[in-house]
Amino acid sequence: MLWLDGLVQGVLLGGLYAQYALGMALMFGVMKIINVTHGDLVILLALVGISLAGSFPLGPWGVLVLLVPIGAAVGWLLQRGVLNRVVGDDPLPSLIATFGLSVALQNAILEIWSADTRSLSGGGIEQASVALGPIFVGVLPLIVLACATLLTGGLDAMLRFTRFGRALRAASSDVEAAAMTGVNPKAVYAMATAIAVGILGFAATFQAMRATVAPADGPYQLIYAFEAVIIGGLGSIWGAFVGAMVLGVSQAIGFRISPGFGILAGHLVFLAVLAIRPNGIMGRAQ
Amino acid sequence: APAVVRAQSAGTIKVGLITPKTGPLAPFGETDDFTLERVRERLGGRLETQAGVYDIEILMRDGQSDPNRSAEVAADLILNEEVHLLMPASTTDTINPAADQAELFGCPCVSTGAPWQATVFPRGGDGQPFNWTYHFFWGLDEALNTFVGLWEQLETNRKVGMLFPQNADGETWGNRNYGLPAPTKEAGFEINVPGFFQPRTNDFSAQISAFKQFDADIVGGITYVDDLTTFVNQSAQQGFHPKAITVAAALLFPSGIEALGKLGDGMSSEVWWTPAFPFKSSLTGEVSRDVADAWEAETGRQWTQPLGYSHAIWEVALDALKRSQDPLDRAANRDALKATDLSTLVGPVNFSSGPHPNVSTTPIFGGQWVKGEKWPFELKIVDNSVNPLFEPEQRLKPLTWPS
Amino acid sequence: MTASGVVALGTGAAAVAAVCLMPLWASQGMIRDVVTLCCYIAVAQMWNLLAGFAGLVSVGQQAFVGVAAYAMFVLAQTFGVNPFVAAGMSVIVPIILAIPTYGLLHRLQGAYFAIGTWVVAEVMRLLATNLSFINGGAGMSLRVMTQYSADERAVGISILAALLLLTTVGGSYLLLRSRYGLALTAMRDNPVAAASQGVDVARLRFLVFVAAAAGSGLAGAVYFMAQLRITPPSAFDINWANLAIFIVMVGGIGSIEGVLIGSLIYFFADRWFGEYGSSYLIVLGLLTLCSALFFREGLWGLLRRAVDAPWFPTRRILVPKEGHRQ
Amino acid sequence: MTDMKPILTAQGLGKSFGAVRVLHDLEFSVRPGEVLGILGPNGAGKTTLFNLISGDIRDHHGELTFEGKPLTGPPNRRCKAGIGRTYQVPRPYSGMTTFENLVVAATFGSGRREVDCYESCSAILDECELMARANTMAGTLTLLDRKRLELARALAVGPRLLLLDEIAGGLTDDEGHALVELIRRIRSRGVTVVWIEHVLHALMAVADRLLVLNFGEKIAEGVPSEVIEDEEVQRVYMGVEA
Amino acid sequence: MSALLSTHGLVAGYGDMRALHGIDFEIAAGETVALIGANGAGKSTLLRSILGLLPVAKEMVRLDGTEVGGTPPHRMVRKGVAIVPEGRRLFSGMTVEENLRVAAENAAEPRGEGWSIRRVYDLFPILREKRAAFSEDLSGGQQQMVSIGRALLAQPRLLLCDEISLGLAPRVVREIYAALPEISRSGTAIVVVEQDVGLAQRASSRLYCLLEGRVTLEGRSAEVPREAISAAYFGAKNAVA
Ligand SMILES: Nc1ncnc2c1ncn2[C@@H]1O[C@H](COP(=O)(O)OP(=O)(O)OP(=O)(O)O)[C@@H](O)[C@H]1O
Ligand SMILES: Nc1ncnc2c1ncn2[C@@H]1O[C@H](COP(=O)(O)OP(=O)(O)OP(=O)(O)O)[C@@H](O)[C@H]1O
Ligand SMILES: CC(C)C[C@H](N)C(=O)O
Ligand SMILES: [Mg+2]
Ligand SMILES: [Mg+2]
Repeated sequence: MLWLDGLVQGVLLGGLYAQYALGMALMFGVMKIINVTHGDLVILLALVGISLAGSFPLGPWGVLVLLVPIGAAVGWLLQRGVLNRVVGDDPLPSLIATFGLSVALQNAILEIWSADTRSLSGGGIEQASVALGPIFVGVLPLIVLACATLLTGGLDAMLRFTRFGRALRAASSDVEAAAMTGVNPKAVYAMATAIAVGILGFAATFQAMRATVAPADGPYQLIYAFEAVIIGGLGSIWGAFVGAMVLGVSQAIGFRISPGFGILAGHLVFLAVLAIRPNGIMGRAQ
Repeated sequence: APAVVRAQSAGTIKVGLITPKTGPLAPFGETDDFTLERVRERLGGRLETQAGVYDIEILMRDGQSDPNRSAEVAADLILNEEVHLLMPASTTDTINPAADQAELFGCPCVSTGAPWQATVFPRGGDGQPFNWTYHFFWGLDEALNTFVGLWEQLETNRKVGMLFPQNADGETWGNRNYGLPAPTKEAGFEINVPGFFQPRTNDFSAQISAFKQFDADIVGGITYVDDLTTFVNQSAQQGFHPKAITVAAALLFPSGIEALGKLGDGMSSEVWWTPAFPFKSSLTGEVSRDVADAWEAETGRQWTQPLGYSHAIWEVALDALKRSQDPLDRAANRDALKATDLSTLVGPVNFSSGPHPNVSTTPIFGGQWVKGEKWPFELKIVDNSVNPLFEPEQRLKPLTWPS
Repeated sequence: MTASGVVALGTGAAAVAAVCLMPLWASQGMIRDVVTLCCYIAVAQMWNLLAGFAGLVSVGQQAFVGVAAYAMFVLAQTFGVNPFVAAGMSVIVPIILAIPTYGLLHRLQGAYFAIGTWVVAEVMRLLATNLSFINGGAGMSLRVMTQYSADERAVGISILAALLLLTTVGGSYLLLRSRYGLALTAMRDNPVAAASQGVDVARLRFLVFVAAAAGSGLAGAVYFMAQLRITPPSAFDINWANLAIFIVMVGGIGSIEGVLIGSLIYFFADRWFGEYGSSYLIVLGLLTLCSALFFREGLWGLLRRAVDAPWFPTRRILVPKEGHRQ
Repeated sequence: MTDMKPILTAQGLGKSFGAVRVLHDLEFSVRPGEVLGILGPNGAGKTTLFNLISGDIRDHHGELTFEGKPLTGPPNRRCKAGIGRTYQVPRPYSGMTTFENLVVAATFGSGRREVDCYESCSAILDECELMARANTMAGTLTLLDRKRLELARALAVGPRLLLLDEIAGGLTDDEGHALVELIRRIRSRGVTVVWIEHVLHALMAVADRLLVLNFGEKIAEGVPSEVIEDEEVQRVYMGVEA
Repeated sequence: MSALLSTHGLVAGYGDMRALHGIDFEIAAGETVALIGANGAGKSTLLRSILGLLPVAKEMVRLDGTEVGGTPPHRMVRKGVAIVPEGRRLFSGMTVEENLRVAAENAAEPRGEGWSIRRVYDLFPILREKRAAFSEDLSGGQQQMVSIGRALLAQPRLLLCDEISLGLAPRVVREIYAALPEISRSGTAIVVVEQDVGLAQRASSRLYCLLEGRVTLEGRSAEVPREAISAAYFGAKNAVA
C-alpha cells in the first residue's frame, strides 16, 4: 500500500516535473541551448500572473490563459535578443549568456516584487482530491499531470507532423542545411523558444497554485528539468515526459524510505541512468 | 556662515551591520534596512556617550543569504573597516559565520533574530562560552513550551506529527535532547518524526501518510513558507485534517500566510513580536504600535515580526556604546555590552541573567493568524504560558478544513 | 622568454613570496583579503584549466571544494590534527572523489558533462546533510583556531595561501609550458589529430580533471579555514561554479592572465559595490551576458589585441638560426 | 627486396558502418621502404583503410599487422609504435603556431623531451617549406600550407610507416615536383610510404606499386604503368567507357 | 542570351583567408554549366557565396539582373536557387519523407507543373521504398538522391550541384546524370561541380575551370580539348591524361 501510494504520488509529482521539463526538452533537447534562466522565467511569469490576479478578477484559469501568450512573447524576445547569437555546437556560450541573464533576472525580480513569498489562489482546487480506495489523488496534481500529458502529446505531434516542427528539427540537426532548404533558422528558433517559454506559463501557474514562488526560487527546479530531459534522451519529447516520471517516482519512493533521502534518490537514479544508458532511456544510440 | 557650533567630536565610532538584503532570506532583511534609515535620521551622525560625543558611521553589508558571504563581509568589517561593534542582524546563516569571525578576531558582536541555541550549539559554545559574541533572542526551550502551551488549549488526542528540515534550524529544533520532541513528550504528548526533509521538497505525501497512520491531531515543527504551503495543500488533498498546525519560521511573514490562501486562517506559531507588545523603545520612546504604524505608513505593507528586533538590536548596540568607557576600544565596548541591562521594544535584555553567559532571552508568546480587518490576516497573541507579562488577545481556535 | 614574461615571472615570484611573508608586512584584514583572493584565483584557474584547455565544462567544482573543506574540518576539529597540516592533507579527498566521478562522466559530451558534474555536487551536498558524523545540516565551526595566537594563524594561513597560488597558478603555468601544455591545447583544438600524433587524450583529460579537483579542493580547505564555519549548502555552493565562470569568462578563457584580471575585478567589485545589493548583482549578471555576446575572449583578449605582451608566455617561438626560445 | 618481411599486412580486412559495407575482405602487404600508391573512386574506402591502420576507427573484421605484430590499441599507441598519418581534410591545431603544431607531434609521437625536438622540427619545417610560417597561427594558414602542415606533423612523429591522404591536390606544377622530391627523400631515409592520391602524375612519379580499390575491394595491384592500363581501372576510376 | 544568374568580380573567403579572387561567372535559364577544378580550387566556395552562405557584397551576385549578393540563403531559396550541398547534409533523426517535406514546405513558388514528392519518388524509385527510413541509415547513394530530391522540391530555377557523384557507385552516378536532362527540360538551369572531368564535360554545355580561386578556363564543353583542361586544372603542362 505504502509503495503503491508512493508510486501514484510519484507519478503525480512527475507531472509537475514534466511541466518544467517540456520547455527544456525543446530548448536543451532539440535546440541544444542550455537555458539557465529556465527557472527564473517560471518565477517571473508566476509573479506576473499573481500581480495580474491581484489587479483583475481573473481566477487561476484566466491567469493561465494570459500567461501563456506573455511567456511566448518573452521567449520570442529572449531568442531574438540573446540566444540566436549563442546557438551552436559549443554549449559554453549559451551557458554563460543565460547564466549572466539569470543572475540579472533574479535580482531584477527582487527589485520589482520584493522578497515576499507569494502564491496564486486556485479557489480551493489546490486542496481538492478524489479518493481511489485508500489512495487520495489530488485534483490539482491530476490536472497538472493531464496538462503535462496533453502538452507532451501536442508538442511531440507538433514536432513530428507540422511544417514548423519539421523545420525546427531540420534547423537543429544542421542549421546551414536547413537554410539551404528554405528554412529561416532564426525565425524558427525564435518561434520555438516562444513555445518553450509559453509552456512555462503552465508551469508558472501550477507552481504558484500548488506551492509558492519567491524571487530566489528559480534555480531550485532547474536541475530536475535538466535531469528529466537527459534521463529521457535528448531530442525526445516523450522521453522528457518519461524522464520526469522516473524522477518523480524515484523521489517519491525515496521519500518513503526517508524524507531526507528522496531528492538524493532522484539524483542517484539520474547518475545510474547516465552510467547505464548515456543516451537516455528513449534517446537514439550514436 | 550659519552659526551652528557642534561639540568637538572625540572620534568616529564605526558600527557594522550585516543583514540578508538579497537571496532567499531577504524578507528578514527588509526591516533592517527600514530601521537603519530611521536610526541614521535620529542620530544625525553623532552619538553622545558617557565618554563624550562621537561621530558615528554605520556600515551596512549585504550577507546575500549566504553564510560564506556573511563571513567574508564580517571579516572585512572587522579587519579592514575596523568597526568597533559588529551587528549580524538576523538569521542563523548570517549570524553564525559572522559571530565566528568576531570571536576569532576579537570584535564585540551583538546579534538577534535566531533562537539562541542555534547560535550557540552549532558553534561549539556548549561548555565553552564566547568572549566577544552576545546574542539576545528567545530560546528554543521557551518556544517549544509555547508550542506545548498552545496545544494544551485544544481538545486533541495529544498526538503530534513533526516536520523538521535538514539544516541548522531544523537540526536544532528537531534535536531529540533539546529540541521540540523533548518538552512535547514531557507534557504527555505522543510524537511521530518521519525523518528530516530537504528544504524545497515538492512532495510531502510520505510524511502525510505517516501522520495519518499515526493519527496525528497536531502538526508541529519548523518549515519554510514554500514547504509549508506544499504540505498544507497536500494534507488537504490527502484527507489529513489536523486540528492545529504550529510551525516556526514559515508563519513569520504575512506574505507567507497569504500564500496559504484560506487555509492560512488559524495557523499558529511562536510570536517574536507584535504591535501588541507593551514595551517602550529606549531609543525613541515609541511603543510597538508606533513602530509598526511607521513601517506601514512608509512602505504601505503590513508589519512583520522581525521589525521589533530590527529596532531592538539598535537599542542594545547604541546603549552599549553610550555606556562604554571608550567607544573606540573594542574591549571596552564588549564590557559595556556584557553589562547590558535595558528594557527594549521586545522586552528586557540582560546578559548576566541569561541561560548562557553570552545570551539574554526575550519573551515569547504563542500566536495565531486570523482573518483581519486592515490586512487579510493578522497575528493575534493567544498564549502567554511561558512569559505571563501581559494577557493574550484571544484564545486559540482549532483549524477548519474545507470538507 | 619574452621581456614582459620576465617581468611578470619576477613579479609573480615576488607576489608568491610576498603572500608567504604577509605576517611581516600586512594587517590581519589585508591577510584575510589576500587569502580570499587567492582562493578565487585558484578555483577560477582550475576551472580555466578544465574548460579553457581540456574542453571540459564543469558546473560542479564545488563538489571538490566542499569535500576537501569538510575533510579539513574533520581532521582538525574532530581528530585534533593541526589545522594547517590538515588543510594540506585534505587534498587527498577530492582526488579520491574525482576518480569515480570521472569514470562515471567521461563518456558525456559538452552540456551533458556539465549537468552531470552539477548533479554529483548536489549528491555530495545531500550526503553531507545526511551525515551526522559531520553534524549534518547544522554544520561545523572551527573552534580549534582560537587555540592559536593571531600571529601563528597569520603565519600558517599565509604559507597555505602562497602554497595554493604556487600549485594552482604556478603549477598551471609549468604544465602549460611543458609539452603537456601543448598537448592540452592540441587536444582542445582537435582531439582526433592529437591522438594520431601520440597524445594520450583520455589519460590527459583524466589527469587534468583530477588535478583540477585537487587544486579546487586545496582552495576550499584554505577558504573555509578562514571562514571558520562550514555547512553543506555553503561548502557545496554552486556559487563556486558561478564565480569561476564569471572570472574566467570576463577575464578571458584559456589564459592565466585572464584569470588574474577576472579575479581582481570580481574581488574588488564585490567589495566596493556589494552593499548595493540587487542592483549590483544585476550589473554583474549583465556584464557576464555581454561577455558571452560581445567579447568571448574576455578582457585579456581585448587587451591582447591592443598590445601582445603576455605575462605568462606559453608560446614557443622559433627563431631560425639563432636557436629556439620559449 | 621481395623476400623482406612486410612492414604492414592486411588479411581479410573488412569494415561496415551499420548496413553500409565500406571495406570487404581486403588483402595486401606493404614492403619496408617502398612507396605504395592507393587509387580508387570517391568513397572506395581508402580513407577508411587509413583510419583502420591508424586506429581512428576500430572494430573491423580481419587482421592488420605492423612489423609482424598485430595492430591494436588506440591511435596514440600506434603512433608511438611508428605510424604517422595525415588527414584528407587538414586538422591543424588552430590555436597554436605552426611550429608548436610540430612540437606536439614530435614530443608525443616520439616520446622525446621537448627541447630535444626543436632541432628536428625546424629541419622539417624547412623541408616542407613552412619555415616562413613557423610562428603563424595554424588556424590562419591557407589550404596549401595546411596540407603541408599535415605532412610536416606526420613527419615530426618520426614514423617508420607514413600514411599520406591526398596531399597533392591543388598543388601547382612546381610544388608538385617539390613534393615528389620530398617523398623520394623521405623514402631514401628508409621510411615506408602509403599514399592515397587522385593527382595521378604525382603519384606515378614516385610510387613503386599501386593498389586500386573500388567499393572496398581490391580491383588491381602491381606496377604503376601496368595497373593504370588495366581495363577495369580505366573504366571504374578514369571514367573511360569500355 | 540574358543571364539568369551572374557573378561579377566575386571575392569570398573564410575569416582572413580569401578563397575566391574575383570570379566572373554566368548561367542562362535552362543551361547546364560544369564547374571543375582541383581540391580546394574554390568550387564549393563559389556555390556557397551565390547562395548567400558566405558574406559577399550585394553587387557581386545578380539574379535576373537584380543585385542579390549576400541575401540570406533561405531567401535565395525562395527566389528559386537551390543547392545539393557538398557532403549531402541530410537532417539526421528525420525520415526520408520528412527530409523531403521540409524542402517542399519552404519552397519557392513552383513554375509550371513543379516538383512534388511523388515526382521525386518517380525519379528515384528506391526512395519510395525507403520513405520511412531515417536518413542516416541510408547508403551513400540513397542519401545523395534524397539530397537532390530535397533541392528539387525547392522548385529551383537554378540548381547548384556540388559533387553529387562523390562517394557514389558509377552506376548511381550514371543514373543521376541521366536525370539531369529531365530536370533541365522544364527550364531549370544547373551548375554541376565535378571532379570527374569527363563526366562534367558530357553533362554540360559550357564549363568553367577554377584554380586557386580564379577562373583559368571557360568554354563550350564539347569544344575544349582535354589537354587544355588538364593544364587549367592542375596549372600544369604535362598532366597524365
Ligand atoms: N563514420 C562513418 N560512418 C558511416 N559511413 C562512413 C563513415 N566514414 C566513412 N563512411 C562511408 O564509407 C565510405 C568510404 O569512405 P572513405 O572515406 O574511406 O572513402 P575514400 O575512398 O577515402 O574516398 P575519397 O576519395 O572521397 O576520399 C563512404 O561511402 C563514406 O560515406
Ligand atoms: N569552412 C572553411 N573554413 C576555412 N577555409 C575553408 C573552409 N571551407 C573551405 N575552405 C578553404 O577555401 C578554399 C576553397 O575551398 P572549396 O571547398 O571551395 O574548394 P573546392 O573546389 O570545392 O574543393 P573540393 O573539390 O575539395 O570540394 C580551400 O582553400 C579551402 O581550404
Ligand atoms: C550553469 C547551471 C547549470 C547552473 C547555474 N550556474 C545556476 O546558477 O543555476
Ligand atoms: Mg578519402
Ligand atoms: Mg568542394
